[in-house]
Amino acid sequence: MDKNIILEIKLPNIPDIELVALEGLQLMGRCLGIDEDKIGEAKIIVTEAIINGLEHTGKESPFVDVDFTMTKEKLIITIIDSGKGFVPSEVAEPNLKDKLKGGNKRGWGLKIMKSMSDDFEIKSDENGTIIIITKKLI
Amino acid sequence: MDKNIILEIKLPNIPDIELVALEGLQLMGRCLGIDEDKIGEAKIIVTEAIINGLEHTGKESPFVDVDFTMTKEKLIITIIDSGKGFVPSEVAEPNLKDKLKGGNKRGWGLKIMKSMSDDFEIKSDENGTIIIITKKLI
Amino acid sequence: MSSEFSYTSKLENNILIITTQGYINNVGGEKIEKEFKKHYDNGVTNVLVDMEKSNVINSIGISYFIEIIEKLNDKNGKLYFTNLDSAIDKTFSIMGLFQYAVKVNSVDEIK
Amino acid sequence: MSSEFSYTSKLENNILIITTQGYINNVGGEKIEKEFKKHYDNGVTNVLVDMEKSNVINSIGISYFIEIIEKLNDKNGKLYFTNLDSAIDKTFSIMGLFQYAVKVNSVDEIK
Ligand SMILES: Nc1ncnc2c1ncn2[C@@H]1O[C@H](COP(=O)(O)OP(=O)(O)O)[C@@H](O)[C@H]1O
Ligand SMILES: Nc1ncnc2c1ncn2[C@@H]1O[C@H](COP(=O)(O)OP(=O)(O)O)[C@@H](O)[C@H]1O
Repeated sequence: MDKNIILEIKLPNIPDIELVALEGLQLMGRCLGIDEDKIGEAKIIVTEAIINGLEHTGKESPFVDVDFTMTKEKLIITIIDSGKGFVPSEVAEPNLKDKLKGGNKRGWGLKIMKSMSDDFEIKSDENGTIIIITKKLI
Repeated sequence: MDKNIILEIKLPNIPDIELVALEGLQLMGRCLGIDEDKIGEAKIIVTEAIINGLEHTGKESPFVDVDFTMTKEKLIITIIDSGKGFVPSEVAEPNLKDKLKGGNKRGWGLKIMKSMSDDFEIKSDENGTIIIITKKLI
Repeated sequence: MSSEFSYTSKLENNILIITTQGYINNVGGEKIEKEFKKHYDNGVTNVLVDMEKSNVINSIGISYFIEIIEKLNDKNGKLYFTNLDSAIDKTFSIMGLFQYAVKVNSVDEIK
Repeated sequence: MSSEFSYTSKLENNILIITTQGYINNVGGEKIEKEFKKHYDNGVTNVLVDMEKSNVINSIGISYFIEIIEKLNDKNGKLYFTNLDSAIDKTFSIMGLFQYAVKVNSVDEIK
Protein backbone atom coordinates (compact mmCIF):
# COMPACT_ATOMS: atom_id res chain seq x y z
CA MET A 1 0.00 0.00 0.00
CA ASP A 2 0.99 3.56 -0.55
CA LYS A 3 2.92 5.20 2.27
CA ASN A 4 0.80 7.64 4.17
CA ILE A 5 2.42 10.39 6.24
CA ILE A 6 0.31 12.29 8.75
CA LEU A 7 1.28 15.47 10.58
CA GLU A 8 -1.00 17.24 13.05
CA ILE A 9 -0.28 20.67 14.47
CA LYS A 10 -2.18 22.98 16.77
CA LEU A 11 -0.83 26.43 16.03
CA PRO A 12 -1.00 29.37 18.44
CA ASN A 13 -1.76 32.85 17.13
CA ILE A 14 1.73 34.35 16.89
CA PRO A 15 3.56 35.99 13.98
CA ASP A 16 4.76 33.71 11.16
CA ILE A 17 3.74 30.53 12.98
CA GLU A 18 2.50 29.16 9.62
CA LEU A 19 6.19 28.50 8.88
CA VAL A 20 6.01 25.53 11.26
CA ALA A 21 3.45 23.91 8.97
CA LEU A 22 5.49 24.77 5.88
CA GLU A 23 8.56 23.10 7.37
CA GLY A 24 6.41 20.01 7.86
CA LEU A 25 5.28 20.05 4.22
CA GLN A 26 8.87 20.41 3.08
CA LEU A 27 10.06 17.40 5.08
CA MET A 28 7.06 15.22 4.17
CA GLY A 29 7.60 16.07 0.52
CA ARG A 30 11.31 15.32 0.75
CA CYS A 31 10.60 11.97 2.41
CA LEU A 32 8.21 10.95 -0.38
CA GLY A 33 10.28 12.47 -3.18
CA ILE A 34 7.55 14.95 -4.22
CA ASP A 35 8.32 17.53 -6.88
CA GLU A 36 9.55 20.80 -5.30
CA ASP A 37 7.09 22.92 -7.32
CA LYS A 38 4.11 20.93 -6.07
CA ILE A 39 5.29 21.38 -2.49
CA GLY A 40 5.77 25.08 -3.22
CA GLU A 41 2.13 25.34 -4.32
CA ALA A 42 0.96 23.40 -1.29
CA LYS A 43 2.87 25.87 0.87
CA ILE A 44 1.05 28.81 -0.71
CA ILE A 45 -2.33 27.16 -0.10
CA VAL A 46 -1.52 26.27 3.49
CA THR A 47 -0.13 29.71 4.27
CA GLU A 48 -3.33 31.40 3.14
CA ALA A 49 -5.58 28.96 4.98
CA ILE A 50 -3.68 29.31 8.25
CA ILE A 51 -3.55 33.10 8.06
CA ASN A 52 -7.31 33.26 7.58
CA GLY A 53 -7.89 30.83 10.40
CA LEU A 54 -5.68 32.72 12.82
CA GLU A 55 -7.15 36.07 11.76
CA HIS A 56 -10.67 34.93 12.53
CA THR A 57 -10.33 32.28 15.25
CA GLY A 58 -11.97 32.92 18.60
CA LYS A 59 -10.27 34.78 21.43
CA GLU A 60 -11.16 31.95 23.85
CA SER A 61 -9.32 29.41 21.72
CA PRO A 62 -6.73 31.35 19.74
CA PHE A 63 -5.52 28.31 17.83
CA VAL A 64 -5.78 26.80 14.41
CA ASP A 65 -5.64 23.04 13.86
CA VAL A 66 -3.65 21.96 10.85
CA ASP A 67 -3.62 18.38 9.56
CA PHE A 68 -1.73 17.02 6.59
CA THR A 69 -2.06 13.57 5.08
CA MET A 70 0.41 13.06 2.30
CA THR A 71 1.01 10.19 -0.09
CA LYS A 72 3.09 10.17 -3.25
CA GLU A 73 -0.12 10.97 -5.15
CA LYS A 74 -1.82 13.63 -3.09
CA LEU A 75 -1.95 15.87 -0.07
CA ILE A 76 -5.06 16.39 2.01
CA ILE A 77 -5.00 19.57 4.06
CA THR A 78 -7.47 20.24 6.88
CA ILE A 79 -7.51 23.61 8.62
CA ILE A 80 -9.90 24.26 11.49
CA ASP A 81 -10.52 27.46 13.40
CA SER A 82 -13.06 28.32 16.10
CA GLY A 83 -14.01 31.75 14.79
CA LYS A 84 -17.45 33.12 14.02
CA GLY A 85 -17.49 31.64 10.54
CA PHE A 86 -18.54 33.24 7.25
CA VAL A 87 -20.61 32.58 4.16
CA PRO A 88 -18.14 31.82 1.37
CA SER A 89 -20.68 32.55 -1.38
CA GLU A 90 -21.01 36.09 -0.07
CA VAL A 91 -17.31 36.80 -0.52
CA ALA A 92 -16.80 38.83 -3.69
CA GLU A 93 -14.32 37.53 -6.26
CA PRO A 94 -11.28 39.82 -6.18
CA ASN A 95 -10.32 41.61 -9.36
CA LEU A 96 -6.97 43.28 -9.85
CA LYS A 97 -8.32 46.05 -12.10
CA ASP A 98 -10.74 47.14 -9.37
CA LYS A 99 -8.13 46.83 -6.63
CA LEU A 100 -5.93 49.22 -8.60
CA LYS A 101 -8.57 51.93 -8.32
CA GLY A 102 -7.70 52.66 -4.71
CA GLY A 103 -8.99 51.10 -1.53
CA ASN A 104 -8.18 47.79 0.11
CA LYS A 105 -5.72 45.61 -1.77
CA ARG A 106 -6.41 42.46 0.19
CA GLY A 107 -8.98 39.69 -0.36
CA TRP A 108 -6.96 37.18 -2.41
CA GLY A 109 -6.58 34.24 -0.04
CA LEU A 110 -9.63 32.21 -1.01
CA LYS A 111 -9.08 32.77 -4.71
CA ILE A 112 -5.47 31.61 -4.50
CA MET A 113 -6.38 28.56 -2.41
CA LYS A 114 -9.13 27.52 -4.80
CA SER A 115 -7.07 28.09 -7.93
CA MET A 116 -4.11 26.09 -6.66
CA SER A 117 -6.00 23.11 -5.27
CA ASP A 118 -7.72 20.17 -6.92
CA ASP A 119 -10.56 19.99 -4.47
CA PHE A 120 -11.66 22.71 -2.08
CA GLU A 121 -14.38 22.40 0.53
CA ILE A 122 -15.48 24.85 3.23
CA LYS A 123 -17.80 24.14 6.12
CA SER A 124 -18.42 27.26 8.12
CA ASP A 125 -20.90 28.20 10.82
CA GLU A 126 -20.98 30.35 13.95
CA ASN A 127 -18.74 27.84 15.74
CA GLY A 128 -15.92 28.01 13.28
CA THR A 129 -14.63 27.06 9.89
CA ILE A 130 -13.23 23.85 8.47
CA ILE A 131 -11.41 23.92 5.18
CA ILE A 132 -10.55 20.64 3.49
CA ILE A 133 -8.30 20.86 0.49
CA THR A 134 -6.93 18.19 -1.82
CA LYS A 135 -3.81 18.89 -3.83
CA LYS A 136 -2.58 16.33 -6.34
CA LEU A 137 1.16 15.85 -6.19
CA ILE A 138 1.78 14.13 -9.53
CA MET B 1 -0.62 37.84 33.58
CA ASP B 2 2.33 36.51 31.71
CA LYS B 3 1.70 35.62 28.09
CA ASN B 4 1.56 31.92 27.57
CA ILE B 5 2.19 30.40 24.13
CA ILE B 6 1.24 26.79 23.49
CA LEU B 7 2.19 24.69 20.48
CA GLU B 8 1.16 21.06 20.03
CA ILE B 9 2.52 18.80 17.34
CA LYS B 10 2.06 15.16 16.51
CA LEU B 11 5.12 14.18 14.54
CA PRO B 12 5.28 11.24 12.13
CA ASN B 13 8.40 9.09 11.98
CA ILE B 14 10.20 10.55 8.97
CA PRO B 15 13.74 11.93 8.59
CA ASP B 16 14.50 15.28 10.19
CA ILE B 17 10.87 15.88 11.24
CA GLU B 18 12.18 17.29 14.55
CA LEU B 19 12.95 20.45 12.54
CA VAL B 20 9.23 21.23 12.58
CA ALA B 21 9.34 21.47 16.36
CA LEU B 22 12.54 23.54 16.24
CA GLU B 23 10.91 26.02 13.87
CA GLY B 24 8.10 26.34 16.40
CA LEU B 25 10.57 27.04 19.23
CA GLN B 26 12.29 29.65 17.10
CA LEU B 27 9.05 31.53 16.36
CA MET B 28 7.73 31.29 19.92
CA GLY B 29 11.04 32.59 21.21
CA ARG B 30 11.06 35.42 18.70
CA CYS B 31 7.50 36.39 19.67
CA LEU B 32 8.41 36.58 23.35
CA GLY B 33 11.83 38.12 22.80
CA ILE B 34 13.73 35.20 24.32
CA ASP B 35 17.52 35.17 24.17
CA GLU B 36 18.77 33.27 21.09
CA ASP B 37 21.19 31.15 23.11
CA LYS B 38 18.43 29.91 25.39
CA ILE B 39 16.34 28.94 22.38
CA GLY B 40 19.41 27.24 20.94
CA GLU B 41 19.73 25.12 24.08
CA ALA B 42 16.02 24.33 24.05
CA LYS B 43 16.43 23.16 20.46
CA ILE B 44 19.20 20.76 21.47
CA ILE B 45 17.05 19.30 24.26
CA VAL B 46 14.00 18.94 22.04
CA THR B 47 15.97 17.37 19.19
CA GLU B 48 17.34 14.65 21.47
CA ALA B 49 13.97 13.94 23.08
CA ILE B 50 12.17 13.65 19.74
CA ILE B 51 14.84 11.44 18.20
CA ASN B 52 14.63 9.04 21.14
CA GLY B 53 10.85 9.05 21.00
CA LEU B 54 10.74 8.31 17.27
CA GLU B 55 13.47 5.68 17.56
CA HIS B 56 11.51 3.74 20.17
CA THR B 57 7.85 4.54 19.50
CA GLY B 58 5.53 1.66 18.58
CA LYS B 59 4.99 0.46 15.02
CA GLU B 60 1.21 0.68 15.47
CA SER B 61 1.41 4.36 16.35
CA PRO B 62 4.60 5.66 14.76
CA PHE B 63 4.21 9.16 16.17
CA VAL B 64 5.65 11.33 18.89
CA ASP B 65 3.57 14.01 20.59
CA VAL B 66 5.41 17.23 21.27
CA ASP B 67 3.97 20.02 23.41
CA PHE B 68 5.56 23.34 24.23
CA THR B 69 4.32 25.91 26.71
CA MET B 70 6.46 29.01 26.67
CA THR B 71 6.39 32.17 28.74
CA LYS B 72 9.06 34.84 28.98
CA GLU B 73 10.38 32.98 32.05
CA LYS B 74 10.36 29.35 31.05
CA LEU B 75 9.61 26.63 28.56
CA ILE B 76 7.88 23.40 29.44
CA ILE B 77 8.51 20.61 26.98
CA THR B 78 6.46 17.40 26.93
CA ILE B 79 7.42 14.55 24.63
CA ILE B 80 5.34 11.38 24.50
CA ASP B 81 5.95 8.17 22.61
CA SER B 82 4.11 4.85 22.62
CA GLY B 83 7.15 2.61 22.63
CA LYS B 84 7.99 -0.24 25.02
CA GLY B 85 9.53 2.10 27.56
CA PHE B 86 12.79 1.74 29.48
CA VAL B 87 14.24 2.03 32.97
CA PRO B 88 16.20 5.29 33.04
CA SER B 89 18.22 4.27 36.11
CA GLU B 90 19.55 1.30 34.16
CA VAL B 91 21.01 3.49 31.43
CA ALA B 92 24.75 3.83 31.99
CA GLU B 93 26.23 7.35 32.14
CA PRO B 94 28.24 7.88 28.96
CA ASN B 95 31.91 8.70 29.30
CA LEU B 96 33.99 10.05 26.47
CA LYS B 97 37.21 8.36 27.53
CA ASP B 98 35.53 4.96 27.37
CA LYS B 99 33.81 5.74 24.08
CA LEU B 100 37.22 6.51 22.60
CA LYS B 101 38.35 2.95 23.25
CA GLY B 102 36.36 1.59 20.34
CA GLY B 103 32.76 0.40 20.14
CA ASN B 104 29.51 2.35 19.99
CA LYS B 105 29.89 6.12 20.12
CA ARG B 106 26.23 6.85 20.84
CA GLY B 107 24.34 7.13 24.13
CA TRP B 108 24.53 10.89 24.81
CA GLY B 109 20.94 12.01 24.43
CA LEU B 110 19.73 11.65 28.01
CA LYS B 111 22.90 13.18 29.44
CA ILE B 112 22.62 16.20 27.16
CA MET B 113 18.92 16.68 27.91
CA LYS B 114 19.47 16.47 31.66
CA SER B 115 22.49 18.76 31.65
CA MET B 116 20.78 21.47 29.62
CA SER B 117 17.45 21.50 31.44
CA ASP B 118 16.39 22.91 34.79
CA ASP B 119 13.99 20.12 35.57
CA PHE B 120 13.84 16.72 33.95
CA GLU B 121 11.26 14.04 34.59
CA ILE B 122 10.70 10.68 32.88
CA LYS B 123 7.72 8.40 33.26
CA SER B 124 8.21 5.22 31.34
CA ASP B 125 6.43 1.88 31.28
CA GLU B 126 5.56 -0.82 28.73
CA ASN B 127 3.01 1.53 27.12
CA GLY B 128 5.42 4.29 26.37
CA THR B 129 7.48 7.13 27.69
CA ILE B 130 6.64 10.66 28.76
CA ILE B 131 9.42 13.17 29.24
CA ILE B 132 8.62 16.48 30.89
CA ILE B 133 11.36 19.07 30.83
CA THR B 134 11.52 22.59 32.19
CA LYS B 135 14.01 25.03 30.75
CA LYS B 136 14.37 28.47 32.29
CA LEU B 137 14.60 31.19 29.69
CA ILE B 138 16.02 34.02 31.78
CA MET C 1 15.49 27.61 10.27
CA SER C 2 13.63 30.59 8.86
CA SER C 3 15.38 33.92 8.84
CA GLU C 4 13.35 37.06 9.37
CA PHE C 5 12.58 39.23 6.37
CA SER C 6 15.27 41.63 5.25
CA TYR C 7 16.12 43.51 2.08
CA THR C 8 18.80 45.56 0.41
CA SER C 9 18.21 48.22 -2.20
CA LYS C 10 20.19 50.19 -4.72
CA LEU C 11 19.62 52.53 -7.66
CA GLU C 12 21.04 51.54 -11.04
CA ASN C 13 20.36 53.88 -14.00
CA ASN C 14 17.46 55.30 -12.02
CA ILE C 15 15.99 51.82 -11.58
CA LEU C 16 15.30 50.91 -7.97
CA ILE C 17 16.44 47.35 -7.30
CA ILE C 18 15.10 45.79 -4.12
CA THR C 19 16.60 42.42 -3.23
CA THR C 20 14.54 40.58 -0.66
CA GLN C 21 15.44 37.78 1.72
CA GLY C 22 13.06 35.59 3.70
CA TYR C 23 9.32 35.54 4.19
CA ILE C 24 7.39 38.35 2.49
CA ASN C 25 4.53 38.60 4.98
CA ASN C 26 2.62 41.73 6.09
CA VAL C 27 5.75 43.14 7.73
CA GLY C 28 8.00 42.33 4.78
CA GLY C 29 5.52 43.72 2.28
CA GLU C 30 5.19 46.93 4.23
CA LYS C 31 8.97 47.35 4.39
CA ILE C 32 9.25 46.91 0.63
CA GLU C 33 6.50 49.45 0.01
CA LYS C 34 8.11 51.99 2.36
CA GLU C 35 11.46 51.63 0.62
CA PHE C 36 9.72 52.01 -2.72
CA LYS C 37 7.81 55.09 -1.58
CA LYS C 38 10.99 56.88 -0.53
CA HIS C 39 12.40 56.60 -4.04
CA TYR C 40 9.05 57.09 -5.77
CA ASP C 41 8.74 60.45 -4.04
CA ASN C 42 12.10 61.30 -5.61
CA GLY C 43 10.85 60.48 -9.07
CA VAL C 44 11.88 56.84 -9.50
CA THR C 45 9.32 55.01 -11.67
CA ASN C 46 11.04 51.73 -12.52
CA VAL C 47 11.34 49.14 -9.78
CA LEU C 48 12.85 45.68 -9.90
CA VAL C 49 12.23 43.22 -7.08
CA ASP C 50 14.72 40.35 -6.93
CA MET C 51 13.14 37.49 -5.01
CA GLU C 52 15.82 34.86 -5.38
CA LYS C 53 16.12 34.53 -1.61
CA SER C 54 12.39 34.73 -0.84
CA ASN C 55 10.54 31.51 -1.48
CA VAL C 56 7.77 32.13 1.02
CA ILE C 57 5.16 34.83 0.59
CA ASN C 58 1.56 35.45 1.59
CA SER C 59 -1.27 37.37 -0.02
CA ILE C 60 -0.98 40.23 2.46
CA GLY C 61 2.65 40.64 1.46
CA ILE C 62 1.62 40.56 -2.19
CA SER C 63 -1.04 43.21 -1.58
CA TYR C 64 1.80 45.68 -1.04
CA PHE C 65 3.00 44.97 -4.56
CA ILE C 66 -0.48 45.98 -5.75
CA GLU C 67 -0.05 49.27 -3.85
CA ILE C 68 3.23 49.75 -5.65
CA ILE C 69 1.72 48.98 -9.06
CA GLU C 70 -1.10 51.46 -8.37
CA LYS C 71 1.36 54.23 -7.63
CA LEU C 72 3.60 53.35 -10.58
CA ASN C 73 0.61 53.33 -12.95
CA ASP C 74 -0.04 56.97 -12.01
CA LYS C 75 3.38 57.91 -13.38
CA ASN C 76 3.62 55.50 -16.29
CA GLY C 77 6.16 53.53 -14.28
CA LYS C 78 6.64 49.78 -14.14
CA LEU C 79 7.20 47.05 -11.56
CA TYR C 80 9.53 44.21 -12.59
CA PHE C 81 10.25 40.90 -10.88
CA THR C 82 13.21 38.59 -11.21
CA ASN C 83 14.10 35.17 -9.79
CA LEU C 84 10.55 34.20 -8.88
CA ASP C 85 10.05 30.83 -7.26
CA SER C 86 7.73 28.79 -9.48
CA ALA C 87 4.84 28.61 -6.97
CA ILE C 88 5.07 32.37 -6.36
CA ASP C 89 5.09 32.94 -10.12
CA LYS C 90 1.90 30.88 -10.35
CA THR C 91 0.32 32.86 -7.51
CA PHE C 92 1.07 36.16 -9.23
CA SER C 93 -0.46 34.75 -12.43
CA ILE C 94 -3.64 33.71 -10.62
CA MET C 95 -3.98 37.26 -9.29
CA GLY C 96 -3.37 38.76 -12.73
CA LEU C 97 -0.27 40.63 -11.59
CA PHE C 98 1.53 40.08 -14.89
CA GLN C 99 -1.03 42.24 -16.65
CA TYR C 100 0.82 45.11 -14.97
CA ALA C 101 4.14 43.81 -13.73
CA VAL C 102 6.82 42.24 -15.91
CA LYS C 103 9.15 39.32 -15.34
CA VAL C 104 12.74 39.84 -16.39
CA ASN C 105 15.86 37.72 -16.22
CA SER C 106 18.06 40.60 -15.16
CA VAL C 107 18.09 44.35 -14.74
CA ASP C 108 19.65 44.67 -18.23
CA GLU C 109 16.28 43.81 -19.77
CA ILE C 110 14.83 47.03 -18.37
CA LYS C 111 15.65 49.86 -20.71
CA MET D 1 13.05 26.56 5.39
CA SER D 2 15.71 24.04 6.28
CA SER D 3 18.25 23.11 3.66
CA GLU D 4 19.58 19.58 3.57
CA PHE D 5 23.05 18.95 4.91
CA SER D 6 25.96 19.67 2.61
CA TYR D 7 29.65 20.36 2.99
CA THR D 8 32.71 21.50 1.12
CA SER D 9 36.28 20.50 1.92
CA LYS D 10 39.77 21.61 1.08
CA LEU D 11 43.36 20.97 2.15
CA GLU D 12 45.42 23.90 3.38
CA ASN D 13 49.00 23.20 4.56
CA ASN D 14 47.98 19.58 5.00
CA ILE D 15 45.08 20.62 7.26
CA LEU D 16 41.72 19.24 6.13
CA ILE D 17 39.09 21.98 6.38
CA ILE D 18 35.50 20.76 6.24
CA THR D 19 32.88 23.52 6.02
CA THR D 20 29.41 22.27 6.85
CA GLN D 21 26.01 23.67 6.00
CA GLY D 22 22.66 22.64 7.52
CA TYR D 23 21.61 19.99 10.00
CA ILE D 24 24.36 17.65 11.21
CA ASN D 25 22.19 14.58 11.81
CA ASN D 26 23.12 10.90 11.32
CA VAL D 27 23.43 11.41 7.57
CA GLY D 28 25.44 14.62 7.89
CA GLY D 29 27.74 13.12 10.51
CA GLU D 30 28.39 10.09 8.35
CA LYS D 31 29.24 12.26 5.34
CA ILE D 32 31.73 14.26 7.40
CA GLU D 33 33.35 11.09 8.71
CA LYS D 34 33.63 9.61 5.20
CA GLU D 35 35.26 12.76 3.89
CA PHE D 36 37.64 12.73 6.85
CA LYS D 37 38.50 9.04 6.34
CA LYS D 38 39.49 9.62 2.71
CA HIS D 39 42.12 12.16 3.76
CA TYR D 40 43.10 10.34 6.94
CA ASP D 41 44.01 7.31 4.85
CA ASN D 42 46.32 9.63 2.92
CA GLY D 43 48.07 10.74 6.09
CA VAL D 44 46.16 13.88 7.04
CA THR D 45 46.05 14.23 10.85
CA ASN D 46 44.81 17.77 11.42
CA VAL D 47 41.15 18.48 10.74
CA LEU D 48 39.20 21.71 11.11
CA VAL D 49 35.42 21.68 11.00
CA ASP D 50 33.87 25.08 10.27
CA MET D 51 30.28 25.04 11.52
CA GLU D 52 29.29 28.64 10.84
CA LYS D 53 26.39 27.49 8.67
CA SER D 54 25.28 24.61 10.88
CA ASN D 55 23.27 25.67 13.89
CA VAL D 56 21.36 22.41 14.27
CA ILE D 57 22.99 19.15 15.30
CA ASN D 58 22.02 15.98 17.12
CA SER D 59 23.96 13.56 19.30
CA ILE D 60 24.10 10.94 16.55
CA GLY D 61 25.76 13.49 14.29
CA ILE D 62 28.18 14.34 17.09
CA SER D 63 29.01 10.67 17.62
CA TYR D 64 30.77 10.79 14.24
CA PHE D 65 33.08 13.46 15.62
CA ILE D 66 33.98 11.00 18.37
CA GLU D 67 34.86 8.44 15.67
CA ILE D 68 37.08 11.05 14.09
CA ILE D 69 38.79 11.91 17.39
CA GLU D 70 39.39 8.23 18.06
CA LYS D 71 41.14 7.80 14.71
CA LEU D 72 43.12 11.04 15.10
CA ASN D 73 44.28 10.04 18.59
CA ASP D 74 45.89 6.94 17.05
CA LYS D 75 48.13 9.16 14.93
CA ASN D 76 48.70 12.02 17.34
CA GLY D 77 46.40 14.14 15.21
CA LYS D 78 43.89 16.75 16.30
CA LEU D 79 40.31 17.80 15.57
CA TYR D 80 39.58 21.53 15.59
CA PHE D 81 36.28 23.40 15.48
CA THR D 82 35.53 26.95 14.46
CA ASN D 83 32.39 29.11 14.42
CA LEU D 84 30.45 26.99 16.88
CA ASP D 85 26.94 28.13 17.73
CA SER D 86 26.78 28.76 21.47
CA ALA D 87 24.31 25.94 22.25
CA ILE D 88 26.40 23.50 20.23
CA ASP D 89 29.51 24.67 22.04
CA LYS D 90 27.73 23.95 25.33
CA THR D 91 26.69 20.50 24.10
CA PHE D 92 30.28 19.62 23.17
CA SER D 93 31.39 20.80 26.62
CA ILE D 94 28.81 18.60 28.35
CA MET D 95 30.13 15.61 26.41
CA GLY D 96 33.73 16.48 27.25
CA LEU D 97 34.72 16.88 23.61
CA PHE D 98 37.07 19.78 24.36
CA GLN D 99 39.32 17.43 26.32
CA TYR D 100 40.34 16.18 22.89
CA ALA D 101 39.17 18.69 20.31
CA VAL D 102 40.21 22.33 20.21
CA LYS D 103 38.27 25.48 19.39
CA VAL D 104 40.05 27.96 17.13
CA ASN D 105 39.06 31.28 15.64
CA SER D 106 40.60 30.50 12.28
CA VAL D 107 42.79 28.01 10.48
CA ASP D 108 45.81 30.24 11.15
CA GLU D 109 45.75 29.19 14.80
CA ILE D 110 46.62 25.64 13.78
CA LYS D 111 50.35 25.33 13.29
N1 LIG E 1 -11.56 31.18 8.45
C1 LIG E 1 -12.37 32.25 8.24
N2 LIG E 1 -13.24 32.63 9.21
C2 LIG E 1 -14.05 33.71 9.02
N3 LIG E 1 -14.06 34.44 7.90
C3 LIG E 1 -13.20 34.12 6.90
C4 LIG E 1 -12.33 33.01 7.02
N4 LIG E 1 -11.62 32.91 5.88
C5 LIG E 1 -12.04 33.90 5.08
N5 LIG E 1 -12.99 34.63 5.69
C6 LIG E 1 -13.73 35.79 5.12
O1 LIG E 1 -13.52 35.80 3.72
C7 LIG E 1 -12.91 37.03 3.32
C8 LIG E 1 -11.95 36.80 2.18
O2 LIG E 1 -10.84 36.04 2.64
P1 LIG E 1 -9.54 36.01 1.76
O3 LIG E 1 -9.90 35.72 0.36
O4 LIG E 1 -8.60 35.05 2.37
O5 LIG E 1 -8.94 37.48 1.82
P2 LIG E 1 -8.51 38.39 3.06
O6 LIG E 1 -8.34 37.47 4.25
O7 LIG E 1 -7.25 39.04 2.64
O8 LIG E 1 -9.63 39.35 3.23
C9 LIG E 1 -12.26 37.57 4.57
O9 LIG E 1 -12.12 38.97 4.51
C10 LIG E 1 -13.20 37.11 5.64
O10 LIG E 1 -14.30 37.99 5.75
N1 LIG F 1 11.82 7.16 24.59
C1 LIG F 1 12.53 6.05 24.84
N2 LIG F 1 11.94 4.84 24.78
C2 LIG F 1 12.64 3.71 25.06
N3 LIG F 1 13.94 3.70 25.38
C3 LIG F 1 14.59 4.88 25.46
C4 LIG F 1 13.93 6.10 25.20
N4 LIG F 1 14.82 7.11 25.36
C5 LIG F 1 15.99 6.53 25.69
N5 LIG F 1 15.86 5.18 25.76
C6 LIG F 1 16.90 4.20 26.13
O1 LIG F 1 17.96 4.90 26.75
C7 LIG F 1 19.18 4.70 26.03
C8 LIG F 1 20.03 5.97 26.06
O2 LIG F 1 19.40 6.99 25.31
P1 LIG F 1 20.26 8.23 24.85
O3 LIG F 1 21.03 8.72 26.01
O4 LIG F 1 19.35 9.20 24.20
O5 LIG F 1 21.28 7.67 23.79
P2 LIG F 1 21.07 6.87 22.43
O6 LIG F 1 19.64 7.07 22.02
O7 LIG F 1 22.05 7.47 21.48
O8 LIG F 1 21.39 5.43 22.75
C9 LIG F 1 18.75 4.29 24.65
O9 LIG F 1 19.74 3.51 24.02
C10 LIG F 1 17.49 3.51 24.93
O10 LIG F 1 17.80 2.19 25.30
